[in-house]
Amino acid sequence: MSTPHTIPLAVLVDWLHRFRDAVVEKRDWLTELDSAIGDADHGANMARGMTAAVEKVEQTTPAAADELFKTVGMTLVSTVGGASGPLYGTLFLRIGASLGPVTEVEPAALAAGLHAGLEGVVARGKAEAGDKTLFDAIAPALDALDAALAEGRSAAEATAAAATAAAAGRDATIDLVARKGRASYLGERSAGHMDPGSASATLLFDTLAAAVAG
Amino acid sequence: MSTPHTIPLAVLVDWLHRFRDAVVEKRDWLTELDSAIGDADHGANMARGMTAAVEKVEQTTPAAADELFKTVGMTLVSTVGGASGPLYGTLFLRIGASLGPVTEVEPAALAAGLHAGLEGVVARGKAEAGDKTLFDAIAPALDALDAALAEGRSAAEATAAAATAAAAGRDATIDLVARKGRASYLGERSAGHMDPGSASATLLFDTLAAAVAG
Amino acid sequence: MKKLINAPEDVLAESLRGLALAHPELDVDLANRVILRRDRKAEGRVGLLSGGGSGHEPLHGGFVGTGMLDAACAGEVFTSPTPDQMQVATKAIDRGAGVLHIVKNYTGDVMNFEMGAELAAMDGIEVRSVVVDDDVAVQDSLYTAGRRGVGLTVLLEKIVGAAAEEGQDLAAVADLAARVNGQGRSMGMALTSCTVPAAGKPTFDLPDDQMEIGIGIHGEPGRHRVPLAPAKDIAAQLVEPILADMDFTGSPAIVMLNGMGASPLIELYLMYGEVAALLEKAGVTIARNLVGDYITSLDMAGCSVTLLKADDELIRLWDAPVVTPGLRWGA
Amino acid sequence: MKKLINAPEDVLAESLRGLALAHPELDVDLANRVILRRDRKAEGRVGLLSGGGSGHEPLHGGFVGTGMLDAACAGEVFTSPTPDQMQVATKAIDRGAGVLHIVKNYTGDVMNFEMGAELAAMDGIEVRSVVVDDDVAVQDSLYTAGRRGVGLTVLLEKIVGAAAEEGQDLAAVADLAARVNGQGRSMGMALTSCTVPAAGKPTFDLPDDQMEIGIGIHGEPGRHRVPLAPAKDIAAQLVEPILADMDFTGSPAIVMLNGMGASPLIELYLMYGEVAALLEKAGVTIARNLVGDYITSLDMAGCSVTLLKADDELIRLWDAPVVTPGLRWGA
Ligand SMILES: Nc1ncnc2c1ncn2[C@@H]1O[C@H](COP(=O)(O)OP(=O)(O)O)[C@@H](O)[C@H]1O
Ligand SMILES: Nc1ncnc2c1ncn2[C@@H]1O[C@H](COP(=O)(O)OP(=O)(O)O)[C@@H](O)[C@H]1O
Ligand SMILES: [Mg+2]
Ligand SMILES: [Mg+2]
Ligand SMILES: [Mg+2]
Ligand SMILES: [Mg+2]
Repeated sequence: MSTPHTIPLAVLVDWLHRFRDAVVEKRDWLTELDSAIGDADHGANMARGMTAAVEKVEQTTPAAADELFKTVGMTLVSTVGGASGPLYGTLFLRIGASLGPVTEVEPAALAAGLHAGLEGVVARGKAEAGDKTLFDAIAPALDALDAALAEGRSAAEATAAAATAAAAGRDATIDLVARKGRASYLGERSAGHMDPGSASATLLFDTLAAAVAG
Repeated sequence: MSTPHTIPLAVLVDWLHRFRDAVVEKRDWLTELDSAIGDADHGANMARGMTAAVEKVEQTTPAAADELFKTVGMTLVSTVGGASGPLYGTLFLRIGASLGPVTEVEPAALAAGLHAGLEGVVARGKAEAGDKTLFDAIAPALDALDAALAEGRSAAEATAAAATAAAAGRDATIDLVARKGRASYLGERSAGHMDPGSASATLLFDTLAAAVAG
Repeated sequence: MKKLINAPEDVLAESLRGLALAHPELDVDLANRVILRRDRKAEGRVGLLSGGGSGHEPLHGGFVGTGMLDAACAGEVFTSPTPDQMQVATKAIDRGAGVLHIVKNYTGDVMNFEMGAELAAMDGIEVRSVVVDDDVAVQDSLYTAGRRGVGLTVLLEKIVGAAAEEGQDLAAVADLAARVNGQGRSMGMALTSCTVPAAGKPTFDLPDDQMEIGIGIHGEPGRHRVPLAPAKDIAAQLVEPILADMDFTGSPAIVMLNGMGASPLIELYLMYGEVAALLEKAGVTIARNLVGDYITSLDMAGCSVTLLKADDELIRLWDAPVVTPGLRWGA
Repeated sequence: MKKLINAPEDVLAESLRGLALAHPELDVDLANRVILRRDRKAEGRVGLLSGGGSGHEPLHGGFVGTGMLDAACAGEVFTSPTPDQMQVATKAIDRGAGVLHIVKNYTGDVMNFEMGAELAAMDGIEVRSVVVDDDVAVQDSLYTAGRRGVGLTVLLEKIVGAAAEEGQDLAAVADLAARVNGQGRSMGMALTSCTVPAAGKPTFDLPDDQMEIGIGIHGEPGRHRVPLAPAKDIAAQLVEPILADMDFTGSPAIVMLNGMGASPLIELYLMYGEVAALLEKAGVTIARNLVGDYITSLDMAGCSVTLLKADDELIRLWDAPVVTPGLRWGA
């Protein structure tokens, strides 16, 4: 039975739909960010991957959270390629593994799942704080989420705080000199541009907050 | 001994210098004309060829008209290539053969030499009036030259009339649809553009008139 | 103008120097701008000479070698080489059996090669010529310069080169060349103009939403300017005029999808897929193909299609070994 | 955007279709986007797999064939292929002796190939990998993604391909790959940006009087933007950082002057002449060379230089027969 504070599976599915819509809508912007310091494909990559992932979810209608995120993660791994495919793929695969076969999720469990996801990203990509990657949006978002939940805030409030922190982390990537990913080849020239992966990761938290808010 | 009406060898040499200067100076214009309906090399071709020809003349200082024009003709044939190399080359070779080993030239003999040159051009290139080639500047120029000489006009007057007629012939190529040379590939699209070869041929008569006028 | 060059007037000489350094198996006469095979043919074999303006690389110098050309004369960019280059080259490659001149049908090339052949004849060398004129974009007529010589030149040089290599005599080689020329047709298009180094700017302006159909290989504008179209439509605009000009059904065809110089291979393969699909629908059987940059127009983006109506004999000659910088197989 | 394509999202599939039609000797798995040799290697021979984003043609699909790769996985334009493509390809080419993955050092390629190798290991196939990182434009460091893999990939695939073809075992082939990678360096430059089809416009703006030095092969801007310069200076800006990074004297070198896709061959030969002259002056002996488009960046104008410090053994493997669409000799 769902308590007022738990997040039902339908909301998680809605999150993924919203994330798909967001990366499709912001596709050109993500690509433009990637043109400045990368190879102009991040928008296409995320749009292609999330479109396929949501299609797969619609076809298979996973019955539990683990299956839902595994489906998304596997589809991203097998349709995206590039850096974002394995990274976002691993993120979702680990979220699924952490949540397990549940049909509703406590906010703290979701936070734990996201932490597991970020650990997966780090295991794959070895990024650290300040390397100018999607880590720099996700890590502060999770800190904010944890803090809000620890203060007893609602899931809606906590995910909104996470989204705000993600955006701040994303904006802070502008001044950074990249040390990981394609932007690192530019050396000092990478400074002054927003990291595209941190931008798509912020959309992930924006849409989570929107889905939870309903 | 030179009579007031004959043209000394030095004037013929001066003509060739002036023609070289003219095609070098108008090089970009000739190339621009050739860009519109050809392959953008007529200016480079004429400048390269006449620069080499005049250099050769300066090195070898031919003692008579036949040698002078043979030197120019041979140098054009061996340095220009393209359509203009054999055509201008043949023109000068035939002029030289027609004039013979003289050191001064009667206006009528020069006209006969130019006619022989044009016949050579036609023998090589099979152009007819209205084909939109250098023929369309040279032929009317020679008609005007003949007429003026027949009227008893001076060499200076007659060559000036020839230059005027060449320019008129050149301008008349604008409306023509090309049937010979590279512009013919454009079919109807060749109309509306001046033929580059008729433009360089007009410079040939301009500089002849200027050299004769002294 | 953005090019990997020094001074425009040095482009040809410096490019030939690089060719010579890159291909020690070639004997590049830098003074005369003639590219020759280092290991000459045996006595009694027919020599094959081609040449033309530069800017079409790998044509012609890149097709000098075993099984193809014995020599090529390089003119200035888009400018026919001169008769004395042809004289030098003809003399160098004559092995007592005469020399075939392979000439693309342009007024300048034809006139210069004619004079070159006259000079060679004065040296006592028997010269025959074939004038390639395969471009269906240009209407053929007795009263004009006729059709241009374009992509078919590559196929002809390969096939006739194999015949000369195996010892066919001058008459046979010249007849074969004429036969190949009669059985091939081409059509080209441009997405962009090229830039002649000495001119310093594009030969023509082409808006972003337009393309030129029926271009040659000298950066000249085409027969018509039409709106930019998808590859599928472009393929149709190239294939249809070729098939309208000649029937290619009933015999195996050799097909070339040629890049004009600045179109990347990923696009050329895509175009080949479209062209092959159209040909299949039209009942044309493709026996052999070439996809890539073989006869280019400097830095022009675009492509051309060439079809040659073949038979067992032409295919046999096509498959014969060839070792040149631009085409290589069988050895 | 002016390209010979239909819809941007179909470029890869349609280009692979054309490749398959043009090269019946290849077995193109259109569903999985894997290009394979049709005549597989004999049992007991090591398989060679490479792959990466598309847009670098002929790399990698054009290097599949006898004496080079057994298969290549094609990703979307500039996007690494996915682990399941690598799994399918690895399985298809394993002849019981294991498979070497040749990976260019990009985060995406490395991660996807790692996952692909994990999947192949689950299928019971022994996989070794070499990560090519030859681009001296990028500073190597433990704390960054390291140097990019660029032109050396071509040379490595050829040499290691010959070793696998002649029956060397997986350990030997992998060691050889590591050795070649350690001995090669590259540096590239761009006159223009390329345009990714899905992006629809140039990746970066580059004024008419500027060029980018130290670019990779994905249309990314380079290490610095400098004024446009003559070929001679460009050659120096490419050769000097390579020679500063590694000593190439004392051993024969294999040199590649590679075009980025839109620079015509006349310019590439000219650049090769400049590069060869600089190398000679620096005491580097060129034993073998390649000039042309081998690892491109869509329609980018520009070039790159690759040097490989060789020895008799590497030269022997280099000279061994190779039959692929992109490189062919000796057969
Ligand atoms: N090692 C890494 N760890 C975490 N994130 C990374 C790493 N490398 C790259 N990224 C992220 O991936 C984003 C680029 O993704 P994308 O453009 O889709 O792939 P690619 O770089 O292969 O073209 C970067 O903006 C960055 O945020
Ligand atoms: N058959 C011909 N007879 C006379 N003049 C010709 C003929 N063909 C071309 N021309 C002239 O040559 C000019 C072009 O010369 P040029 O550009 O130097 O050579 P190409 O056409 O080989 O590039 C044309 O403008 C035309 O006047
Ligand atoms: Mg990217
Ligand atoms: Mg011209
Ligand atoms: Mg010309
Ligand atoms: Mg990418």
